[in-house]
Amino acid sequence: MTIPVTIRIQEGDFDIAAEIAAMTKGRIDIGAVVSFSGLCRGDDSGDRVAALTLEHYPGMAEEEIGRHADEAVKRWPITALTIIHRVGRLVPGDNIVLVLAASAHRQAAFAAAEFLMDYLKANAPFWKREERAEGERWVEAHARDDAALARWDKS
Amino acid sequence: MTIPVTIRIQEGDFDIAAEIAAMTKGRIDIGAVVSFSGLCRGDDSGDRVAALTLEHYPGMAEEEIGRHADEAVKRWPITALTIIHRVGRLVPGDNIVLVLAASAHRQAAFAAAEFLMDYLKANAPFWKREERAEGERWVEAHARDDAALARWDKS
Amino acid sequence: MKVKYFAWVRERIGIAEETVEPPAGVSTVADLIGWLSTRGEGYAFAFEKPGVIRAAIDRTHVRPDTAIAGAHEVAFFPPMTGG
Amino acid sequence: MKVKYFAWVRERIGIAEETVEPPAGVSTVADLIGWLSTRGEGYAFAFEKPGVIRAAIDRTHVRPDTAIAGAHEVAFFPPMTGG
Repeated sequence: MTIPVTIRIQEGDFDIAAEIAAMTKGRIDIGAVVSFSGLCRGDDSGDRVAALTLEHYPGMAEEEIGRHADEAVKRWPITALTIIHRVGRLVPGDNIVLVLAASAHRQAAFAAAEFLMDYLKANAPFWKREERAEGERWVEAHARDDAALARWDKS
Repeated sequence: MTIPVTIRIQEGDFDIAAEIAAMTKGRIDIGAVVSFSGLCRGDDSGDRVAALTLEHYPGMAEEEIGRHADEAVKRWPITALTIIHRVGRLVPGDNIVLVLAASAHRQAAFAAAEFLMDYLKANAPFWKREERAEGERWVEAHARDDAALARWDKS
Repeated sequence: MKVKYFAWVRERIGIAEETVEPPAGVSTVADLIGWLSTRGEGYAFAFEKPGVIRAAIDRTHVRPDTAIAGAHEVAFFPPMTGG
Repeated sequence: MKVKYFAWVRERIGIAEETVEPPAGVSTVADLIGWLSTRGEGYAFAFEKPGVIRAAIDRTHVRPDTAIAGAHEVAFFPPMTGG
């Protein structure tokens, strides 16, 4: 059976309930759905963020996410995956990213969702620019995100 | 700050989007929401399950979940938790359980949600009875669920 | 003290709860299981494998060697299968 | 070959993409960064710390020593901050 994988990069918001419903509708083999939603925070590093603008590499972003979704499907007994990443200008409280992983059992769903988020944080071609009171700046990558992704390397 | 913790045991269904919205509304300190939803499967062990009836220990179930929610809040920098467990008769495809964990960062939200699910599976006072073609039976506990919970023991 | 039964323990015994007055000498959870087992066929069936039975005193999980002195509510049930 | 720039690499250079014909001898990603750096102030600024720059050839992440022969699209960008 082909595992349904949905990948979208979009400016508009997403509806988690609708995405979960689309993923599970008519299926009785799904026992666990893990959803991760990442939101724009307003209080990073103690000082207010007014907005975030997300830029991506069109084409590569979809392909790279697709390769990692395939990798997740190979590693864990996943029955469906959905990955949605927003781009454009977002304000605190807005959704940024959604990862849904479905499986018969919880461990596979948790592992796949966490793997995909670690990948999206460290290696997917997206860049964030913050607007703060003192001006705009590109968000710097965190070494901790590289370390989180490295956990999944096959030895 | 007191961390908002919502615990409900109910016969009716839950609405994941409404629960996430209730948890994140008006807040700009939440960067990550992990949701786990457990669904009633129809194909366990290769043979059809027609329905599942969930019994619980009223009073103890709420208190025990509350103690574990407090433990999660102590262990990880969680900003909000919601735990909803359904009881009564459910059919394949129905929601059984929802755990939502919110935090500034993803690792805490993933860890708390996984800890709470491992706890609910192995130690919360709920019991499942399955209806199959050949009759009804109480679901047996899995040693793997005890092992999953034991991972979180403090050494 | 009040005793509650859940899932197949309840089904085998045939009642969900009752009030009992165990005799002197019944001092631990394991003692209480042993004494309840003598109260009839359903009880004997429910507690035929005492090692499988889980217990709670006043809504907190306890082990078989826990003392029952002062307990208001003791519950017996099979291993849990929630989530 | 087509070259694309993203985030602050794009801002410093001032354009999002262009078509270039690097001279013979420019054979790796690192060589291409070195050659591009000589094309103007914006380029020199964008590539001032070549170790920070990430690259992709035809939409796949590559390392500085990867050969560019046969590449249709080479992209340069800062470390990624998605998710």
